[in-house]
Amino acid sequence: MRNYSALLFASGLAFLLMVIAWQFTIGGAPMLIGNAILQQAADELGAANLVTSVVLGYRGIDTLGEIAILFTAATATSLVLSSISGQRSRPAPNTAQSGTILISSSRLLFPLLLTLGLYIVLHGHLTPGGGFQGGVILAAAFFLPLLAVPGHGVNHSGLALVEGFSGAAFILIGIIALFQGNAFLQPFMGHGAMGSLFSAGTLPLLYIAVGLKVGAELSGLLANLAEIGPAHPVAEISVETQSVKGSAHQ
Amino acid sequence: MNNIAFNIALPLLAAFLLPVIHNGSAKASRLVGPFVLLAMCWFAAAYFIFIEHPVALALGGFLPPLGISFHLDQLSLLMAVIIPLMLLLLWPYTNREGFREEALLLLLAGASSGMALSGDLFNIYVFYELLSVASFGLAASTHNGAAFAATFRYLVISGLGTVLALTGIGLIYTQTGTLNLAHIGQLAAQLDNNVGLAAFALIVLGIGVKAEIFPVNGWVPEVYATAKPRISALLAGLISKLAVLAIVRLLVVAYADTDALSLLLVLGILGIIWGELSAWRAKDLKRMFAFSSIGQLGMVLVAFSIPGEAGMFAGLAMMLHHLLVKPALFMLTENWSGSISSLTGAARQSPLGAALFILFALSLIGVPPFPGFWAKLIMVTGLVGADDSLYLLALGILLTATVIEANYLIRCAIQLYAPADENSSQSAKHGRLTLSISSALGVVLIISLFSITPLGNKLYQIAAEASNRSLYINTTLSNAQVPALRKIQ
Amino acid sequence: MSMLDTLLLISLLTVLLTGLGQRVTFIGWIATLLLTAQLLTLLLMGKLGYGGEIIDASFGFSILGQPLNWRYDALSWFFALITIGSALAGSAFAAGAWGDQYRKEGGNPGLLQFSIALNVLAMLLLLGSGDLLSLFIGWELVSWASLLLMVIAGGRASEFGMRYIVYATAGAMAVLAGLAIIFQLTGSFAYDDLAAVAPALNTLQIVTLTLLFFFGFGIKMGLLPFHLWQADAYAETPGPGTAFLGAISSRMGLYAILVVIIQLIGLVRLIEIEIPYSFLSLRDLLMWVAAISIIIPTFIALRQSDARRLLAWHGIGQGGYMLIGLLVLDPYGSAGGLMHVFNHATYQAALFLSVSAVIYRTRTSDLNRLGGLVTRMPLSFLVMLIGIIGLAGIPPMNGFVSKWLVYRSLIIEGMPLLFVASVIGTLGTILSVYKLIHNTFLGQLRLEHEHIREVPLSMTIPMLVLSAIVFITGFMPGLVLDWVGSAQVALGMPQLAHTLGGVESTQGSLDMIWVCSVLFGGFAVGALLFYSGNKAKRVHQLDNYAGGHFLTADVRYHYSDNFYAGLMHHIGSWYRGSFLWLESSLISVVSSLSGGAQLLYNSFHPALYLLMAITLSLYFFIG
Amino acid sequence: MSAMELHWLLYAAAFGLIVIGIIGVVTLSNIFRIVLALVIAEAGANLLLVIAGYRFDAIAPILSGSSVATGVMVDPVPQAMVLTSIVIGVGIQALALALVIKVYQHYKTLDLREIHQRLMNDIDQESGVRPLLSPHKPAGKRPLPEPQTVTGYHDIARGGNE
Repeated sequence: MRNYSALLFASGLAFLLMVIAWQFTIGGAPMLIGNAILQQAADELGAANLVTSVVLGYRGIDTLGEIAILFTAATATSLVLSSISGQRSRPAPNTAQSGTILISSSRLLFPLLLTLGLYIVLHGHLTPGGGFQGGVILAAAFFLPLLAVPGHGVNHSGLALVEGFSGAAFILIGIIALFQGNAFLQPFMGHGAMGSLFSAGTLPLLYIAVGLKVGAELSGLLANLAEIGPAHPVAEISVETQSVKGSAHQ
Repeated sequence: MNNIAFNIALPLLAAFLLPVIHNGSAKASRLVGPFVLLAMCWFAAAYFIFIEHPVALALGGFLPPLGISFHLDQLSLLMAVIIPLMLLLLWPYTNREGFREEALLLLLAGASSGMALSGDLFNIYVFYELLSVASFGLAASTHNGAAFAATFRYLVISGLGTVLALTGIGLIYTQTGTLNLAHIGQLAAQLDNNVGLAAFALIVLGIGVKAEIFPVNGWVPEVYATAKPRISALLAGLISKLAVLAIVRLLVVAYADTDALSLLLVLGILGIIWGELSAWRAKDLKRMFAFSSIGQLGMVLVAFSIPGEAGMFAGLAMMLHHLLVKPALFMLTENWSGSISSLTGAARQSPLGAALFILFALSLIGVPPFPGFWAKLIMVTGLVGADDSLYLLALGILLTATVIEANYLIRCAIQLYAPADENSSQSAKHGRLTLSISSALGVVLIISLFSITPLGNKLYQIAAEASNRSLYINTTLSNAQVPALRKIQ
Repeated sequence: MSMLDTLLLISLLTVLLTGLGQRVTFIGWIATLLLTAQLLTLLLMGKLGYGGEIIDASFGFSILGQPLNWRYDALSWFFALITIGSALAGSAFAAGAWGDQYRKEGGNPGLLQFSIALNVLAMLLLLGSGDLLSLFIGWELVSWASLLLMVIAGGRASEFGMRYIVYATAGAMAVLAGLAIIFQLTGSFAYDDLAAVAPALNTLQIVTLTLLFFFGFGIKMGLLPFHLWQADAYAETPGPGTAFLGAISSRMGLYAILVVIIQLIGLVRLIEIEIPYSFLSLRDLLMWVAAISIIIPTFIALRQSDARRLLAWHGIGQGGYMLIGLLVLDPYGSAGGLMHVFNHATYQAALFLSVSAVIYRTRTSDLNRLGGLVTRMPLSFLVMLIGIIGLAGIPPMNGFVSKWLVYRSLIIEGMPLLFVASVIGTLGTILSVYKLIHNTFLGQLRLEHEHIREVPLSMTIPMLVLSAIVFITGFMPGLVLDWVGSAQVALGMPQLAHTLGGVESTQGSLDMIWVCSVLFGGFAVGALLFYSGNKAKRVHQLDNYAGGHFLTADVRYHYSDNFYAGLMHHIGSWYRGSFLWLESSLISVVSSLSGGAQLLYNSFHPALYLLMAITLSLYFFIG
Repeated sequence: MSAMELHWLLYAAAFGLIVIGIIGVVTLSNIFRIVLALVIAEAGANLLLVIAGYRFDAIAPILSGSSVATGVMVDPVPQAMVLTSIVIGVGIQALALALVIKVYQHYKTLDLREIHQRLMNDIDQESGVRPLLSPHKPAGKRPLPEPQTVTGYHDIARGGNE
């Protein structure tokens, strides 16, 4: 019954959304500010990647909010996952099940991923990519050992330091801009040569902060989720999923 | 030395560093939060008092509509002052559990300030999300199964709401090609069509999840029943108002003369009916207040849907009154969490608590001469003045709902003063902190009772400014300033 | 600083002192003293009662641009006199022995005095209101202050208080809606603006406003069908409080109707408005509501077996007389209605106090468990006797005069059906007050009451003073008619020409001094015959015979259970409790709606409603 | 494929994803799958944002060397927005998963229906209100509720008037 009404309303929604789509002007949106940014961004910010100009320049506050959301999610997650006593049953590293190949290749991949991640972070203002993308790769680098060896410890206090200071660095760069006589988060330190590594003022610095922040947050998040412990293994959940699926047909 | 960006930057910075400070010195970390909130309060108040407004500040140094601008008029600055004050009041001073909750509260403070001040649609959305995530964490901080389940359900509704709001923003962007509210307002003619209105509906229902708009408020009773009273007070009192304000801004600037008003009106009417009826039958205080706050927010929505200044005035009056009363009532549930029938004789154990309950209940019902009455009077005259049969229907429903509200609130009050029997719970005494929070709000209520006229005049001025669409657009698009650090004389 | 300021200040002082001195044992006397001071201040303003200038309060507020003013005219003064007088009687009654016993039983006499003082203050503010907004504020203050008085007894009283406040809020909300409409029409809450605009209003607006205000204010009067709350709530209030509430509180509705509907909107407009498909005008409809409010509560009173409830039901019925008289809009009717407010307050307070005295001694007000107290409590008996004669509207007490005026005006104005209705009401009144006095004071004395005594002086004096007023104003109604005449002038109605003894007019005259002289002459002849015969022999009250048989004291021969069984055999089937049924079905409707509303929040899938809402609101715009 | 057809396809895909996601959230009862459905819906919204800035035959907004655009570029603003909203989505999903795990730890089930039932019972119990009888039939392996007297319904009938 519930499913039928849900489907009914959802099909109504789909129909209405299609009606909306029908009324769009063909050929894309007006791009009012988009065009203006395409014209001005290079002069104002000196970053070859215009998306970066938008992310860190024109909409820098959004980005601040965004890393704050990641931080909030990580904090909330650890708040949720921490039991009241503060004790977390961290399992001992279990290398027996992993096997040599897995462990060695994860060790092999670690520096590669680290390098790639840093590269992408550093070239965020020049090429596709940037702090977020690079940060995710960094997180993957740190998460890989955890996948290979369940129970592999993660240095949470270290992560907290990185999290805190990279986020603080982002804001502090913004505040320094203020003391330079600019607006909050306004890029400064000159434009440099367009397309070179040291260009676009503080944008690369901001991106480094973002990259570190995202990397630390994500690895923290993933590690938190992974450390729930063997008392409640993922396997059990998936078994339960099966049985629920079975009962749904009854 | 002042810059409104500090109101965002400082709490976020403090939250980022709080774990680090906590590792260093737990005691120092406990001081950070209140200090930052005080500073925020000062910055906002300084803008309110010393600096000419309304003004639009291009926060990142890029003039609107390209960059993000903050719109500082009396309304947004008022909210920016109220937010840290409210958080200071509801701060977990006796919290021994750790720094995470404090960090979340700081993030909440930053996000709320951002939502109140921002003049950019997507920026509002980002802060709204920040606010959501922080509130999920806070709602789950009770650490029991019920709280987790309730928060999960809250998160699912909220997440879908996010998707809808994002879709709405996308639609607006496809129609206008801009994100700045003032710029959108300038292009409002392009939005007065199916697509534009659909975008409005999507945003209203998306953000409305936090604003407890009917019917997307299924999470309200369960979250408020499981969260700590402090958190419920914060969510019902402050956060819901910010979401409402975001909707109202969009309404005033871009959809002032469209069907959007009637959508809000209809949703508001339904909210009143549903909320008050449900509250009538609630058997414990927490859920009663939860339902009643749904009803109250319905009233706020109805008030805002009155066209013109009258609507803004009525809406602000109702909103600020609820902002004051509901947190106090929620705080009183701290030790009155049992069923209402077990509260028999609780007035003996906590006489001040019971007296405060009566005070706030009377004001909520709208008994003269309490401030709630004046808010309701403004709203009622506004509704009659709108001169439309739908608004008269809303008036009838509002008044009937008040009768129902009086019924359940006074029923509780009488229960509190009834002689104790074997049913009554043994520990209905309030903690000192709880009582002082509620008393502080009570004192504010009583002070405002004696200064209704200046408050009303000020509020009318604020409302007139906030409902002035061309002023908003001109301020942002013609007079935006790049805010360097500035000294206050 | 005007006299009005002084009055309100003393009243405020009374509230503060009684509020602070809850634990002081002689708080009752302080309250009595302060109320006396209020009465004196009011008497110093006595020129108002004889056509003096309106007295303005020197303070005034302006809230949100709306001025709030207070002023007293003859009408306010008249009502204020009754208010303070009945409060003083109640307060004095409660101050002495009654209060001590109340405290011993776990009550808090200080709280009672505080509530009475608070009620007085609220009513004085309401009576002085100089614009609609202050009228509404005063109205709400009175409503909530009486709630306090009703619920202080606890227990069942709070249940009835709860019911009261729901009715009262509903009424207040109707008034609020009316106010908002007026504000929309005139742009202010001032009386003058409304009076200026009223003639230009169209029929729909008049009807809407009248019905809203009549509903709102009528609830407080207990007009049908909103009468259910009153008797229970009043009856459960502690004795002196009941006297006060019964005497004046429900008259506040009448006062507001007088000011808003009769004075400002204008009765003439109501007479012009015909109700489609009927012979009635809007005014006639209101009069019939009043008439039905006389008959039904009176006959409900007939069935009560609790003395307080019986009286409380009569309070509703007598309100109908006042309203009907005022709605006639001729000198006789309006004078009768206004005078009845005064008269009713005096005898109703006396009656309630006398019942309280009985309760004080016997601990019960159950009419089936009393009887024969006349020899034990002769003064209380006297008070009740005078009171019920007044209530029934029989000469020589004051109730007769006012009812006579109302009847007279109904006859003069050619409303025979309403006249018959009022007379039927009086019939029921006579029957039920006889039940009251018979079952309480006459008949067989119960054994357990053999040793009780008259109540102490602190209680008898207020009762006796009230009874004296009942008699004197019946003997010389001109005293009250002076004030009533001024009030009529203040309301803009034609004044009734009167003398000290009554009315002297070509349309009908009444001289109570003559009536009383004849009546007492008759009594004197009877007494002469009785005492000259000297055949009476005094026996003990329990020394009884019936049919030659000696009756022991424990045999029940007193006919009090199922009183009026014969009458009830005929009219009993008319008592259907339809209004109770209406009320409970309303509660059930709200309850089931509420259950339905909660279903939404018990739905196990949180997001389904979001989906529905989004689809429907998109359809709202696109479809 | 013409520009028009492509646009249509893209919008249809975006709205389709949103609708599919919403249907998933509303009809599924396994809370883990609900989270996944939410992800799908979010993907749809993000796609909508991206195509809001899309132009047929345009290039990515990255300048090569010179500070002047060499051809038609797509709108960079929606791209930045999508970047933001993706990250927001990640945060919410992580939190959702943490909650799923916690809920599972406490209630030992992933069935939304049962979780809701338990949640309501817990709330009722904590607030000292007698839980009402379940309006749903028992499903799956759920243990039957404790036998209860029907007096619970009298409470409803009397409603708030007690």
